[in-house]
Amino acid sequence: MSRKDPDLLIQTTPVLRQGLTTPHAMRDVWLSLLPLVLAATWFFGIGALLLLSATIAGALMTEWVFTPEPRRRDVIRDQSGLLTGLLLGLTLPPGLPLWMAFLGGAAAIGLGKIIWGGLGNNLFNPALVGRAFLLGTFPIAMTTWSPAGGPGQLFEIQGSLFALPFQSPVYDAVSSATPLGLMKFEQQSTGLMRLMIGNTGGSLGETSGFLVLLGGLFLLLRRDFDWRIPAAIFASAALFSGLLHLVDPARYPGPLFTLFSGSLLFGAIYMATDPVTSPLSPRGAWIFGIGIGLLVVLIRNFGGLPEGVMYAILLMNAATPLIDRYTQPRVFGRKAGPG
Amino acid sequence: MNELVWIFVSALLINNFVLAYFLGLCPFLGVSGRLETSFRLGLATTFVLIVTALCAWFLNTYILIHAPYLRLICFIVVIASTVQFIEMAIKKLSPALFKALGIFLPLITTNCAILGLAIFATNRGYNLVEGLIFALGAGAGFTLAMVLMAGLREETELSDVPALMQGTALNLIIAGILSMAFMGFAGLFSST
Amino acid sequence: MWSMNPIRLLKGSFRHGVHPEGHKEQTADLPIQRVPFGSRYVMPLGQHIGAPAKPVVNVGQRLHRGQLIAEPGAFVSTCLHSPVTGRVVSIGPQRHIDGTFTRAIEIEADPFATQQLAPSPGLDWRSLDMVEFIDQVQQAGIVGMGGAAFPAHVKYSIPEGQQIAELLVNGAECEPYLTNDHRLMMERPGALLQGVGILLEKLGAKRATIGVEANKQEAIDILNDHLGPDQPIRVISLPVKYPQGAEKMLIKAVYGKEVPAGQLPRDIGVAVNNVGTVVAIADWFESRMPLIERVVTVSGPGAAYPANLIVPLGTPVREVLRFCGGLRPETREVVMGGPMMGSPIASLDVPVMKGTSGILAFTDSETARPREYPCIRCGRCLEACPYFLNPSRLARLARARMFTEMKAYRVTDCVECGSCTFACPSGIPIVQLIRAAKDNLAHEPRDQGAE
Amino acid sequence: MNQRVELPTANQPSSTRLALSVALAGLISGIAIIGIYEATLPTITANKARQLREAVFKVLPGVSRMQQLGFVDGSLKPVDVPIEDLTLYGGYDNGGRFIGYAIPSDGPGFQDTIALLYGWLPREGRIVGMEILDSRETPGLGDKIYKDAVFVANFSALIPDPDIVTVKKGTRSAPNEVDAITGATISSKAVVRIINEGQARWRGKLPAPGQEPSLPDPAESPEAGPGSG
Amino acid sequence: MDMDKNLDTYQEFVKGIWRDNPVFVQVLGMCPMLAVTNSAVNALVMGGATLFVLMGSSFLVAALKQWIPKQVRISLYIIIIATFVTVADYSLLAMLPGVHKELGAFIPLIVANCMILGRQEAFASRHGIRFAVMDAAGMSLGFVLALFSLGSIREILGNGSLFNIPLFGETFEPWVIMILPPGGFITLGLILLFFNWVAARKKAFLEQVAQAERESL
Repeated sequence: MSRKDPDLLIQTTPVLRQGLTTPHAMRDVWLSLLPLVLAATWFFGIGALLLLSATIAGALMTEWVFTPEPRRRDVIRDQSGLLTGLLLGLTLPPGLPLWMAFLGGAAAIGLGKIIWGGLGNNLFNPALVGRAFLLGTFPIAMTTWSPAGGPGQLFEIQGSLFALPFQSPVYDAVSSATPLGLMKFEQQSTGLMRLMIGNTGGSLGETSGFLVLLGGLFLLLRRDFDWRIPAAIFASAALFSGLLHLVDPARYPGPLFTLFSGSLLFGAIYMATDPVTSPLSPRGAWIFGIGIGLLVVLIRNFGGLPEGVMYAILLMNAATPLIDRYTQPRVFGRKAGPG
Repeated sequence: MNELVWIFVSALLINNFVLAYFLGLCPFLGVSGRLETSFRLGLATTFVLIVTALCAWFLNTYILIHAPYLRLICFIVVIASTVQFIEMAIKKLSPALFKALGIFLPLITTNCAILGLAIFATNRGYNLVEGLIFALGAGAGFTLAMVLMAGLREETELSDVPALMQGTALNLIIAGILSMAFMGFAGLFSST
Repeated sequence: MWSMNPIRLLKGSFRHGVHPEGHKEQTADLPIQRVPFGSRYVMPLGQHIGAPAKPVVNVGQRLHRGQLIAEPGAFVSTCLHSPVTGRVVSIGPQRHIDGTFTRAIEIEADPFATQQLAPSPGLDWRSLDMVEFIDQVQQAGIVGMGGAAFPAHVKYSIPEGQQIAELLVNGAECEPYLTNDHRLMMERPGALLQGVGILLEKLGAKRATIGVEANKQEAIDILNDHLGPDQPIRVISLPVKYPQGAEKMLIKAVYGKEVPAGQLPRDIGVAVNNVGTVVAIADWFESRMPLIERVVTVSGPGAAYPANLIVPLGTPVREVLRFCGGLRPETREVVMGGPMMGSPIASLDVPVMKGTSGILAFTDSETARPREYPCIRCGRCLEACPYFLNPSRLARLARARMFTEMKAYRVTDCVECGSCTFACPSGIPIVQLIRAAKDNLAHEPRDQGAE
Repeated sequence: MNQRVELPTANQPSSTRLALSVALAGLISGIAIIGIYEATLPTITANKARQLREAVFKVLPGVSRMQQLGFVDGSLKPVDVPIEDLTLYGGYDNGGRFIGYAIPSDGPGFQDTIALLYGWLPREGRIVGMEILDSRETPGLGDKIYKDAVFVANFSALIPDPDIVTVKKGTRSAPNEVDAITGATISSKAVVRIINEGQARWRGKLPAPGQEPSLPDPAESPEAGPGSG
Repeated sequence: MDMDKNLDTYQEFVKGIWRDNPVFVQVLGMCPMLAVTNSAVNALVMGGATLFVLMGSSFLVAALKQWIPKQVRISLYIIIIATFVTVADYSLLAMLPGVHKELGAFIPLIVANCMILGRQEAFASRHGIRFAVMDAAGMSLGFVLALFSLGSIREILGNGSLFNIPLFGETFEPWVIMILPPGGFITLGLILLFFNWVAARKKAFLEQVAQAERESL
């Protein structure tokens, strides 16, 4: 034998792997969010960037502090904490004090992720846990919307952002209302064009329907999410709001307004599709999406709050283990699924 | 009619017995480990709640109106004996149902949701129909919370929950997040 | 008797599955070459599924090529024949593919023998009855050549009351890199069709279908050219997808029918055979050659000169590799079989066996395990699993060591095709976890009331 | 706790004894309960009456005496025991002259039932005050329906004809309009709706102005009849 | 009772406050624990009522244990407890009507607090009056402590005050959720987490000590 045998590895098959990895998928998501970040800056000034930095800092610092040493590098590397902070930031009102945003980021990771055992184990969407915590904690600050400005105000930062920790913010501008608030409390509709462009009051990232859809399209083409979930949400929200609209057009907004106002698009594309907290099976995804659409229409039209997307998604997150359990795919060659 | 819908929805979602009134926490934290068990306990509790609502109305209308100070002692004695009686009756009439619910019935006696329902229904002056709807909503709300909780807890068994979090600490925080999610129902059907 | 679902026929495949890169171009155009005879051959007694064979020769005994050296140890077992003319050196433990030792017959080839089989007119298979036919298949030592090495005669033993309507010949060869079936179909279409004819008649099937994945168009064309005008044989081109070669997947792809869990293809009237098996049948009945050699693809980034080879059984992998230029120095792992379901070998001394379809050498770039991230329940494994299992959940249960609960999720239905591990973006070794769990379940004492 | 003390089976008590001991316990407990009830009843009644009186006086400025009235057999009469849904309080000045009604009403709010009392001057067709008796509205937001003096002041001069409506804060322009609380629109609307419901419930049941029940005996103390809580 | 011999009055008193704390360690009495702790005053009043009921019934049960037939003991305990609760209910209604209104139905619900019945069954019915009362006092003080700590955390953060005295001035932004139901669940969860952490630290410390001792031998 002229050559020595190589040291052979004994690793069980399959040897081959599909190229895609989890950090790739995460990177896709934040890439698709970049236009929204730019739009938020355009509409609400560079304060938007400060706010996003605050949530991201809150998220990453919490993650760093509460993750035991050997896993720290991994949890930063998988980018999910960054993404949670970014997503949370995009759902906040533009004038929210930075300390609240930071606290929200910390709550999102602390309550939404760390206590569950980290990425993949959490059962509620961390960003939405953070937002629900903020909305419950600071209901006034979380529902005070500053009006969308223009490029002229790009470098004006709202004073309320710099409220000292634990202190109430003082708002310098007259607050505006979101299209949903206008609809619910003053029966004023907002034109579809404005909803698509996004120069309305609302959370940083949710106002521009067009850009949200664009990001969704990108993720769809990259196959980064289960298209069934947004599809089911849109279909059921459109259907139920359409039915209500037929009953009383004056009182209930039509499907288009329902779809393009508030955070429905943003929630459906970026929050509901979080794979960790949504059902695994296709049938489960449909049920999950339909449930969200139904709850959104229910809360918006019959509830006390103008917006219900966050709560709808959290509630369906809670139901996800049950959905998963009862929508196990039918095993090949068997009459029914397991479970 | 509208009033009844609100009573039901309020007890089911807005003021869920477990998640907003903190009633029935012992079984909620103790028995919600398995989905099957939780669902059955929920059903059994709903049944007892409805019977309790009936008894409470009867007591209120015919006895306590003359002796309001006996309210608590009457309720507790009546609930305990009703549960006993139901247990015996089910055992005799439907052994299958007894097998399904039987072991939970004694647990229900010490469930403060039952006494809470009777007291709330009295304080609010519900009539018979309202009381029954209230009981139905409360029972359904209890079952809903139990089942959701059980589903989530079964899932956490497969997770790497940090050792410090395991057990009641995690369950309480799950309940907190659930309770936060249920805040979304605030104001439901009240703004007509 | 056969009602076929037109939609399934249109789709022409099973659901789910994955699309690994084929890598077949390295060997697809290389004609089958014969490996010269060497000096030492090792025939493990348990190279098929079922009981090991029992040696019928003694140490020192002289053998001629094709001579029976071991007889079946049970019904589910088969014969072994000497691959060469030579002498029994030892009967005892020899290194097995997983590094353990197994009983084998070691044969030293006679360097002066011609190694030719005595010419034979074949066997008049038409005159055989079913029992005799099955006995003949067992005598020939024929097993499923796709990789599982399940004794073929067992498959042909149709219980009373069942009837085979369809013969399905598996030419899918869905594993990447492998081209041995591809070349066999191209180079020995006559033998293949002959074997199909024998099986059609003996099994009483009405029709035969040869299912070939579309990336082997040449093979399809050649087979079609060789088909007579009114033979009840058709060749179907199937979309390329892994694991189409798994027999239940192939049945689903061709007929649109699912074999119920726990049942065999014959329960729905189908007999499935690999092309290699069918050719082996033809060889036995036409020229009395038992299963003593097979076609093996040597390929992979670590192989210096990829090739398709006819290798006498028992040839050490080292000899096969030496024939085609050896391994590149960067080789890290050698797999016997396909890259998805094959077995890594611990030593180059292990012999080629009846089920060895390929010898694949991989380098660091393939074998480096991806960094593992937590499962984010993306569902790609569900979309990959051809059995519609929930691999994500199975892996989580396996990690939590909740093996009994895994039964409720039908872990026992898993065929370990590895599609889940292939698809997992988090780099979780799902199928490996499932294998370990199944091992655990198999060895645990039977607990009462489980399932 | 596995250190259970086993009672000897010989002195297994008879069921009569069991029943007797339970009955005895019940009796003693009953006596104790009646005792505490009797002991605290005057204070409790006084507390309740005081709370009620304070609320009534608050929603009806200028009133110093009150009386519980119920709608019985088609007319409004002084009652001792409240009639469900159809009880209100008449408010009188020092001289026993009728001034207005304090009307209790309740209904669903944002979180839970809101119970309130509002003052209604039938002769002027005006609402002159509103007091929240019970609510579980969100602290910091919905609880402004009683904590926000500006909102409460809305109800000191309202003409509910047609029904009261809420308008966006700062846009109040008509006498039947109420400025909503920013951020707590639902709670504000609930208060208005509950008052409107109270008005609707009593529409046609109140006697014509000038024929209100008078205080039966001007000398009687204001806390006639136990409060309804 | 002879088993009282190896009991120590002080130990029986102290155990309920920390080692066997009914809330933090035994996870009992959750309903009142969470429902009434949105302010320190409510928590203290609730704790006081519970203390009264538990001590009273433990005393009675321990005193009367010879005359309580085993078969109906649970019913009798419940009657005794319900009587004390009713007494507490009416007394509070008379003395502190404002707090009573906020506590609402949760005063009568003390009856269903499993901690109280549990102490009767597990302790008072088996021990002498002195120890029963000590145990009850310790347990209820532990309960009060738990209620008070949760109540004050929630009030401080949720309202910026303690005992209704503002702590941080006008511009403090209250964390409203703390006085809402989710805040109760989450705060208690975090307190339990803290207890687990302390227990884990203590265990690690003791192990270290044991290790050091083994090595020094």
